[in-house]
Amino acid sequence: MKQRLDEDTMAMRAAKELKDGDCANLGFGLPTLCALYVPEGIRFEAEAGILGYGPLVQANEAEKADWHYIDASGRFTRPAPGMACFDVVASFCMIRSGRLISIMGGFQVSEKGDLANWNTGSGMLGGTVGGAMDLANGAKKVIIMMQHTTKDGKPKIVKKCSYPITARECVDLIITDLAVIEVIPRKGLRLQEVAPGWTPKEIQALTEARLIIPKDVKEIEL
Amino acid sequence: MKQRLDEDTMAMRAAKELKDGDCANLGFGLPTLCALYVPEGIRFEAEAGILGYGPLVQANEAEKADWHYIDASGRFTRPAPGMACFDVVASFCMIRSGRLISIMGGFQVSEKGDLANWNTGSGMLGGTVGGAMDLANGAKKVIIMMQHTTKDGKPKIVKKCSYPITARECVDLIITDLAVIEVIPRKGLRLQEVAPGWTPKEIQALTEARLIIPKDVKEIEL
Amino acid sequence: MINKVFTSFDEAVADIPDGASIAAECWGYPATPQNLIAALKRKGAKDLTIITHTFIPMVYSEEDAALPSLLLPQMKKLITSIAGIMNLGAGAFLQEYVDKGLEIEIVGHGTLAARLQAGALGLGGIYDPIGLGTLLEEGKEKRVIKGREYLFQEPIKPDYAFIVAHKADKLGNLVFKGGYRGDQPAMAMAAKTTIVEADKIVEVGEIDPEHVVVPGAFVDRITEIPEDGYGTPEKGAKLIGLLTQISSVRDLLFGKVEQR
Amino acid sequence: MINKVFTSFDEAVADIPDGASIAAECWGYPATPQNLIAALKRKGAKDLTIITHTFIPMVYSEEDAALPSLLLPQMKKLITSIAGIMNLGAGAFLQEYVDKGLEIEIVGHGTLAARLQAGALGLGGIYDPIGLGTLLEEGKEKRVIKGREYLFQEPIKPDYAFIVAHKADKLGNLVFKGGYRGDQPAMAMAAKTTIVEADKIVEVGEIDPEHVVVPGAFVDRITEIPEDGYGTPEKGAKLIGLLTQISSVRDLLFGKVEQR
Repeated sequence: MKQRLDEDTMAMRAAKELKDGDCANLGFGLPTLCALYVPEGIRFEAEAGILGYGPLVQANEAEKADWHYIDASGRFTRPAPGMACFDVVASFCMIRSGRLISIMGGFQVSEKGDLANWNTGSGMLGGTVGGAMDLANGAKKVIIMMQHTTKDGKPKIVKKCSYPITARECVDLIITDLAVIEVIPRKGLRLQEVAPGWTPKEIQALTEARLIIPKDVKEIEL
Repeated sequence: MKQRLDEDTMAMRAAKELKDGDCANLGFGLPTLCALYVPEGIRFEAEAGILGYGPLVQANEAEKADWHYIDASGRFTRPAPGMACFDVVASFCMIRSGRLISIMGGFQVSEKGDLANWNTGSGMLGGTVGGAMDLANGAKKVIIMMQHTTKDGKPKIVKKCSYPITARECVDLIITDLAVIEVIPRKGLRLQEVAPGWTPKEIQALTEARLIIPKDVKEIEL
Repeated sequence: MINKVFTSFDEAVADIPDGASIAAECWGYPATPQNLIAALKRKGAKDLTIITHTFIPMVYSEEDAALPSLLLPQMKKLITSIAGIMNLGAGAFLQEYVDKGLEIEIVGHGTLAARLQAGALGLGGIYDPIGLGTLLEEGKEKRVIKGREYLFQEPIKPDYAFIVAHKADKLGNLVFKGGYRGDQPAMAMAAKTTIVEADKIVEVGEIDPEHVVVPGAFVDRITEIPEDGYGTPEKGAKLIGLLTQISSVRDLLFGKVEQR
Repeated sequence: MINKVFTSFDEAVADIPDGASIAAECWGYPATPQNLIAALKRKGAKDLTIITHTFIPMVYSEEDAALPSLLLPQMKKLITSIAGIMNLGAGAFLQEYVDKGLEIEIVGHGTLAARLQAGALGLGGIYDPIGLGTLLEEGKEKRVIKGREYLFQEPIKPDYAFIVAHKADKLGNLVFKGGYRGDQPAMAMAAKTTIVEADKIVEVGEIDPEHVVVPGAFVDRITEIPEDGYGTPEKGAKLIGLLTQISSVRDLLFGKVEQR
C-alpha cells in the first residue's frame, strides 16, 4: 500500500514555505513540529507576546522547562538572542497586520478557502478559538497542515465546511499527508504537489472539493 | 489698591490640592509652576509618556537640558527614581481613566463648568488642542488655574463660554488670582475662598456667572 | 510615600463585592495571579464575572495551583477565548455550571485584547473585522465601512484586574518575565482597581524607567508572593512533574517533539 | 540573516511615492525622525499626508533641524493635534498653505493615539468620548451607547512610519529613551512600512528581550544617525543655545520657572 507522509515529513514540507527574515506563528499540535526543520533566520511568534524564541524543551529535559517561555501551543521554549517580549495587544497588532505567516491545523478547508479549525460543532463550548480567527484573517499567508482525510477516511477538503468556520476565504496553502494544494482566489483549489507514488486522480478521489489539476503536478520535494 | 495673588501664590494654592500618592498632569504655562511647590510623594505626568519626572531644568542651567526628558509643556526635566517611560497610548489610557489630576490653564469657564482653553476663536487653526480635551474629559479632578479677568478686565468666569469649548461640564475647581471656586454639578459655582482683603461681593462683580456665596467663605490659605 | 503594599492577599481582595467583574490572566499554568484567586475563593464573593484568556480546568489539586476555574462556584459569567483545552475534555467540565446558569461569552483572543484596550482608552465600542461569518458574529451589529464588513464589539472595563508580575516597585511600576505579560498590561489599564502579586517587591529606583511595562499610576495594591505561595519556581517545577504524569497533558506539553 | 540595515537615508525613503501618507513623531524638537524627513524633502515626493502629534514651525535654519514642517510644500494634507505652538504664532504660518489648498485635520492627541492603535489592530472604526460639543465633533457621526454619547472616529493606517529610536538591533527590535517613545510604537504598528533612524544600531542579542519596546516584526528598514546627522546630542545642545536666544521660545522652555 502506498504510504502517506509522516508528520515530520509534512513539517519539513511546511517549513520550506518559510524564508529568511519571516516571522511565523505555529499553531497547536502538528505545526509545532515545523520549528524543528527551518533554516536559520526564521523567528517564531507566540500570542502571549514572544517573538523569536529559542528551541523547544523536549520531554527528556523537562527539568529545563520554564513556564515563562512558552510557544503558541503552550510548549516550553527557551530565550534566544534577538527575542522580544511584548504584550498581547502588540501581539495581535502583529498577527492581524500581515506581518506573520500562520501555520495552523485544520478540521476542514472548503473549496473557497474557508477554514474550520476551532469547533467540532457542539455549540460554543465545542471548541477553543484562542487566536485562530485573528491568524486566519490577519496573517500574510495562512498555511493549513492536516491529514488529508479523517480517521474514518472522510475528506477534510470539502465543498463547504460542515464544522463551524474560523474565517471565510482565508487559506492560502494546504499541506496534507498526501498533497500540497494552493487556494486560488475565486478559482478554487489547485493541486500543486502529490506524495510520492500517488496520482492526482487518487488524491481527487479522497477530496470532496473539485481540484484543479495542472499538467505539471510534481512529487512533494523537501 | 488691593493686591491680586501673584503666579507663585496661585501655584502654591493649587499645589495644596495634590496629596501624597497623587499623579498629576500640569498644563502649559502657569500650572507648570505647581511642580515647585508640592510636597514629596506627588508624581507628574507628561503626555509624551513619562510619569514621575524630576525637577525642572532652570534657565541658568540650560547646559543640563536634555530633550529626552520633557514635561507636559515641553520644558526640560530630569530623570528621577521611580520614573516610568511609556508610550502615548498608555499615556492616554492613564489620562482618560481618572488616574490623574489635571491642572490646566483656561480662557473661560462657564457656570456649568464648561471649559474653553484651546482655541481663541479663529477657526480650527485658532488654537492647539493637544491633550487638553482628553484631560478635561478624563481626569479624576480638573483644576483650572487662570487670572480672574482678561488683561482688559473682562470676566473669564462666564455664563456661557464665547470661545470654542474644550469639554462640557468638566471643571471641578477654579483657582484664580482672586478666588477659589468650586463647580457643584447641576447647581453652579460656589465661592470657596477669596484673596486676602477681597470681599465676596467684589469677586462677584468681576465674575459674569452668578456665584453661590456661602456664609463661611474664607481667605485663601496656603 | 503612599503605601500600596499589602502583606495579606486576603486584605488585598477584602473589598471585592458580590457581582464584581475581575480580569485575570491564565496563560500556561502559573502565568496566573493564583494567590489572589485563592484569596478571592476564601472570601467567597458571589456572582462574579471572570475575564480571562484561557479557562483551564483544574486537573490537579488546589494545593498545587489555583486557576480561575477554582472560582466556578462563585461565578455568574465567564468571558474567555478558551473555555477549556480541547484535549483535556474541551468545555465538558463547564457544562455542569452552564446547566446551573453560568453565562459564557466566547470571544476571539485578539478581540478580547482589543476590547480591553478599548476599555482602557474609554471608548464606547469598536468595529472589529474578526469573527465575520462565524458563530461569534451571532447577535452582533454588523457594519460596512469603506467596503469592508465589521462587527461591533463592546469595550471591557473590569472592576478589578488581578495581575501577576515579576517585579513591582513600591510605587506600583511593574516588569514581567517572558510570556507573562500577555493580556495583563491591557487588563491593568482597563480595570478600575488593579491588584498585583509580584515575585518580588523592590524599592523605588530599582527598576529602570525605560524597563517599566505597567506604570505605577495603573496599580493600586501590591502583594509579594511568599516562599510557600502559589506560582513560585519550586511549585512550577513540581507541577511540571505532576502534569507530565498525565498522558494527555504530557502530549500537550512535549508530545509532538518527543524523542526527535 | 535578512538585511534591514540601510546605509543611506535617501535609499531608505527611495520608494515613497507621491500621495503617500507618513506618520512621524515631532515632540519637543529632536524627538523627530529628522534625517528621514530631510531625505524625503530631497526626494521631493508630492501630495503627502503627514500625521504628526505636533507641527512646529521652523523657527531656525534647516541646517540645525528638520521637522515635518519642512515638508509643507510637498503636502496635501496634515493630520495633527497641534498645528503650531500658539506662542510661536499659532497656526498663522500654515494659513498660506491652507490658502493654496492644504487640508488640515485637527484631532485631539488622545484620539490620534486611539486612531493609530485602531489602525494597528485592523479595526474599522472606534467610538470615542472626546470632543463632544466642541469644534472637533463637526461632521462626525454621533452615537449613544449605554446612555453616553460618542463620536465615530476612523482608524489611521499610514503607508509609512518614520521612527526615531535610541537603539535598534539588526532584527529591528527598538528601544527608546525618555519621552521619545511618544506616538511612535503605535505609528510603527499601524504603518504598512516602518523606517527607523536610530542613535545606534547594535548586534542581535544586545537588547534584552524584556526591554524591547517595538518588536522587530514591525520594523522594515533601519538606518543609523551619523555624527553629522540631525538629532545628535551636539546638535541638540546647539539648538537649545539658539532657541534660548528667541525670547518667545525661551519663555516656553524656561520662562515661568526662571530665577526661582
